[in-house]
Amino acid sequence: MNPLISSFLAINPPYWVDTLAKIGIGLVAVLLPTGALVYLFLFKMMSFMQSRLGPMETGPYGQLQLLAEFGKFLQKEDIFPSKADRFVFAAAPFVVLVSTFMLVLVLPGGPDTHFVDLNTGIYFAMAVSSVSVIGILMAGWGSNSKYSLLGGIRAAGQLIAYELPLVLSVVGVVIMAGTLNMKGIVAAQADFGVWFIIPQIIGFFIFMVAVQAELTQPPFDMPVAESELVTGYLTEYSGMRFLLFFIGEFATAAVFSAIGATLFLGGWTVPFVDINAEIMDYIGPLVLAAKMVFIAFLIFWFRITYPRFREDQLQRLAWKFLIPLSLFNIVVTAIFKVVF
Amino acid sequence: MITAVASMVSAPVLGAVVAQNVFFYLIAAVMVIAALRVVTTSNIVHAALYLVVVLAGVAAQFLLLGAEFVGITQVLVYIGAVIVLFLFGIMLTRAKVGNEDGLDHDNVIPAILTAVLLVLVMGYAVVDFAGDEEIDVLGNSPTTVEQVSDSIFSTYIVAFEAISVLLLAALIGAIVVARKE
Amino acid sequence: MTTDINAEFDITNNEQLRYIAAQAADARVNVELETEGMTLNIGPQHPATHGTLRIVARLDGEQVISAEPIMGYMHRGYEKLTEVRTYPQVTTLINRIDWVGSFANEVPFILAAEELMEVEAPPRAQYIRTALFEMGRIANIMLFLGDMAVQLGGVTAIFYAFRDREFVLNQIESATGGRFHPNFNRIGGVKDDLPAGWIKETKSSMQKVRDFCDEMEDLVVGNEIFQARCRGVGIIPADVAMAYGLSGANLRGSGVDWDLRRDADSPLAWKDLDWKVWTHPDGDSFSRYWVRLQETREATYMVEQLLDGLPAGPVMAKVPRIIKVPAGESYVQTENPLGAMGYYVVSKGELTPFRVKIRTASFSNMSISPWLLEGVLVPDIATILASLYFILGDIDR
Amino acid sequence: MPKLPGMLVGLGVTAKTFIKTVFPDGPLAPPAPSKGAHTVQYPHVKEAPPERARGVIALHHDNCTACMLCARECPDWCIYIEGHKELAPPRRAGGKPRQKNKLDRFDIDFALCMYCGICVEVCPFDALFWSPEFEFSEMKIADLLHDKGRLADWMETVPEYPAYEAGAEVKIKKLPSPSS
Amino acid sequence: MYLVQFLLLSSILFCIGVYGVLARRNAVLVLMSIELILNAVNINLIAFGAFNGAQIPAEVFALFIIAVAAAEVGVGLALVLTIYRNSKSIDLHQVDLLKG
Repeated sequence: MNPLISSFLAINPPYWVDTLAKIGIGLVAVLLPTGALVYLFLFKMMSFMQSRLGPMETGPYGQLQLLAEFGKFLQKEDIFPSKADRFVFAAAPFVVLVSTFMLVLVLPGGPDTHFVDLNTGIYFAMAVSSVSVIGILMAGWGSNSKYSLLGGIRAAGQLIAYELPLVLSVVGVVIMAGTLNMKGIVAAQADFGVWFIIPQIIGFFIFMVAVQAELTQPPFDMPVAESELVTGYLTEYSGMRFLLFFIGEFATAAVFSAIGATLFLGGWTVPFVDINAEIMDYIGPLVLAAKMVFIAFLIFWFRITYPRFREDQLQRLAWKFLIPLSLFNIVVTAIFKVVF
Repeated sequence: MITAVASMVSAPVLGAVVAQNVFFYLIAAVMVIAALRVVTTSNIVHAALYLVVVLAGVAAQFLLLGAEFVGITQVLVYIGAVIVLFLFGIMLTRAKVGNEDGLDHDNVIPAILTAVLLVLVMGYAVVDFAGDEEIDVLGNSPTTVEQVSDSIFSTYIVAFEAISVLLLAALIGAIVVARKE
Repeated sequence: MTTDINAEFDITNNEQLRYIAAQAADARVNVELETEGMTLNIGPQHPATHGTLRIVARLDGEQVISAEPIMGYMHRGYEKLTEVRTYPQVTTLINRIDWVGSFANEVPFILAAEELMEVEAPPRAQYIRTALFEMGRIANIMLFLGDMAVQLGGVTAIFYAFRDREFVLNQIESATGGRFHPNFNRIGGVKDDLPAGWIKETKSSMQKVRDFCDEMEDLVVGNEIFQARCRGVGIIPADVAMAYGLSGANLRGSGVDWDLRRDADSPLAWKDLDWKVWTHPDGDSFSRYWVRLQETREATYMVEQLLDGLPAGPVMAKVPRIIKVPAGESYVQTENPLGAMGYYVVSKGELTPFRVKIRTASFSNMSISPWLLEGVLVPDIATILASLYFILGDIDR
Repeated sequence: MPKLPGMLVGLGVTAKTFIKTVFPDGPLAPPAPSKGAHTVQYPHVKEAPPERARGVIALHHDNCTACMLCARECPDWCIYIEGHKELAPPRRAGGKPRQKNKLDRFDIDFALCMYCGICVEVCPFDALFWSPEFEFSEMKIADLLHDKGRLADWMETVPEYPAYEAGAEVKIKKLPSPSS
Repeated sequence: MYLVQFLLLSSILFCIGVYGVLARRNAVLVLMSIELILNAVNINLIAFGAFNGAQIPAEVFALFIIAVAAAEVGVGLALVLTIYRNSKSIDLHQVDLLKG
């Protein structure tokens, strides 16, 4: 019943202790990969790809740069534009963050290592990921700035447009696995023999494109396009609230990478090891983290290399290319599922 | 929060019923207050955001009743799509920050009277009809997606097809109406 | 029914007026969903304007109805300042006009003054001038090649541009002493001869520039997203380009084969070189980028030819120590990195010029923007402004 | 061979730069990004500017006669000179005492200076020199006014004039010997 | 838990929705009030389903209602946009072209 604690400590704590422990572990599970991604990819890989070193002064190889940035943002003034809608403006980053934190809940790290084992795991993830749109619209509208409003509306249009290919790309995996449960999907990949990235390569491609768009990373970063809208819906934010948006963005990148790893790269499993072995509860999260880093590497590689689309081109790509392709993928997958 | 509730639903732990009642009243209170703000606030965007609270509360109530799939669909469709559509509509027509006049009719007394009378009549009827009927939530096994989908694609297949056609018609209709000649 | 227009439209009826206004707006912009209009101030502080330029854009949705550039936030009054500076001092000021390709700013002024004084720099000086002129062009346009990508969201190109531009700037610095403000031209020649080993290093840095151009072709030009963003955006037909007085790569990007290095009679060494003027017939943002990329590569070959054929001899003609330019007037323009730049120098025979009129390329190039920005989308503003490639100092001087 | 999509080629460019930066000595050698990167960790590592670089102006006292030519030719008039005449002992024994311009004040305001080099160029007595030294930023703008002594200190950092490229007809100048 | 809890909550939400439909004159706000009414109905359905043990049909119906509501909002907002375009206002008082 209380798998997280009971499996590690062999005790059966009361419900509230387990919940508190889950919240604490959830915080760590979101913030630690986020920091790792920012350091690894945004600070270091991006720098190396641009022939420079990145942060080097804070700590060995700049490892403490993130803490320094954190401290810097904390001590900045929390500026409210004078005609902003204060409540909406203040609440927006939290809405985005809540969406991110709820995403991580359904991720399984091992046969018994999970927060909740929802029957409708991946469906839940898709649903709560769409909540962040509200936060972004709130930020865009509440700032009472034209750049913010344009950015917010762009973001919302983009997120709606890419929600659909994202969900549809997952459908192929769900058809193959025959379940919406995340653990079930992992188990199905173990049963199938190869990870779903091989049979679902089209789905993986659509998933990666859609995730890139969901995260508003280049080439889909029009909502925060610096050369057009200054920084879009983030224009008026400063200090703590900007930091929350920042964490939200990279935490979502981490979580989506982990979801991608679970759906397409076999989650916590490693080849030739029984997926239900006791040991997987302990090394499973690490395996998942490694796979997550691989997918995040792809995401950030695209981010660093590509220029951005225009808004209408993005919509055209989503509606005229990705959605038909994903429908085709679903049909083909379904036919194979029925025939074989 | 919702997942905590959800895990309780599947948990035959002593005291879960008490916790469920506590959560019900908490969520219900928030929902009623938010719903009142939806119909009384003088800021359209605030109304839409309060509506988000109500809809999230509805989703939570669904989870409390063990309807996991419907609850998540509620989040996906309502919060992810319908509210965003609302906000889009508001921002496309007017995006003023701050309160606006003229959102209400000049004379709201009849409306208040209607609503209060209605709630009194319905409340009486409801209490009279189901005063002490208990829902055995813990006795019901939570429904799975398989059950729902089996039901949709066998018993309710005609209704499902009709809904599909309706959605398609609505899609085309919305485009035709909103498009400029 | 009689057609009395005043009877049909009651100008005191607000609803009718609103309807008429709405219809007029419809006629102006053809959009699918009509929404509230919006005035967007792009600048004076905005990443797309790289400087203090302000563009007042009237938007309908994301479409620009009208855009008006407002210049002059950075006006420094160089034309007036030159009237109280002696001729050698003027050189110091004017290489701050287009600050990224600054060597080229000095040359037309010096040529104009030389024309008035009837001196001509010795051939070695002309070769050195031309080589540094072309290196200034390379340093300038490399920045554009990276910056345009960054305006379109690709952050990496600008880092490559700055990385490899450094090699060129180092060479300019080791020859002239100044990275950005060389102040190397003198009336009658150049200040100093080249230091030993400079030619070899410059050739290797030219090779690095060519590598950079290849990299840009792979990273930016070949990228489908970049092409989708640039092709067909901001098309300037050749006749419009000429009517607005565009020059430089903006003109050649519209297919007009006009280059002052070849077409004007200049004492500089271009006439001795074997090179090609690149043009592109499309006239869109992509063709402007492409033309500049080719010109950069062409310029590296020109520098190598100049260094190979560097004649021996002095670098300074005989000029008096105190320069007094005889009375008269002259106008010289050269093909600068940004386009045609000209100095109209009027002298009354004193230590200082009587009047200097500076024709800068960016000012004319910018003047087409209201025509060009009408009806484009907001993201295309960044594309078009970047592809026109203006330097704020060159606009406002 | 069919042409690769441009987007893949672009990914290749960044990947190549990544490898070149992290493994400057080939993929088998241990990674050394600080060698492969083109940037320099400034306060720890300093770039050597070329000899001709116009960093800061150095003053050789002995040569200066306070003739004010530099102060007059300066485009933004950032040089301040004060001097007085005094009698120096005669060069030959028994000769008349010479009249000499003695330098009281020689300040350059580097907050105003445009680093154009006209003063160095016009100095008829070779008293001013360019030094490539560039680290003289100050917290207060007033401290950027370098006085006579500070300008003289820069003399140590002035490099010898470099040789010229083949075919040059300009004479290589010599630095004055350090003043006693 | 008692059935009446859910029924009372749903009837309160329903009446708030009715009040909104009657009292508001902004078209978007009226649409929102209709959403409140639909959600009240959905709570009722699920509660009765849980009460009767007929969860599956109740859930299916709730899903259908959600789908219909989405379609309704889509068409409704399209209409609002058209009204706005024609009269530059979404005040339902001004939309009286049919009044004659």
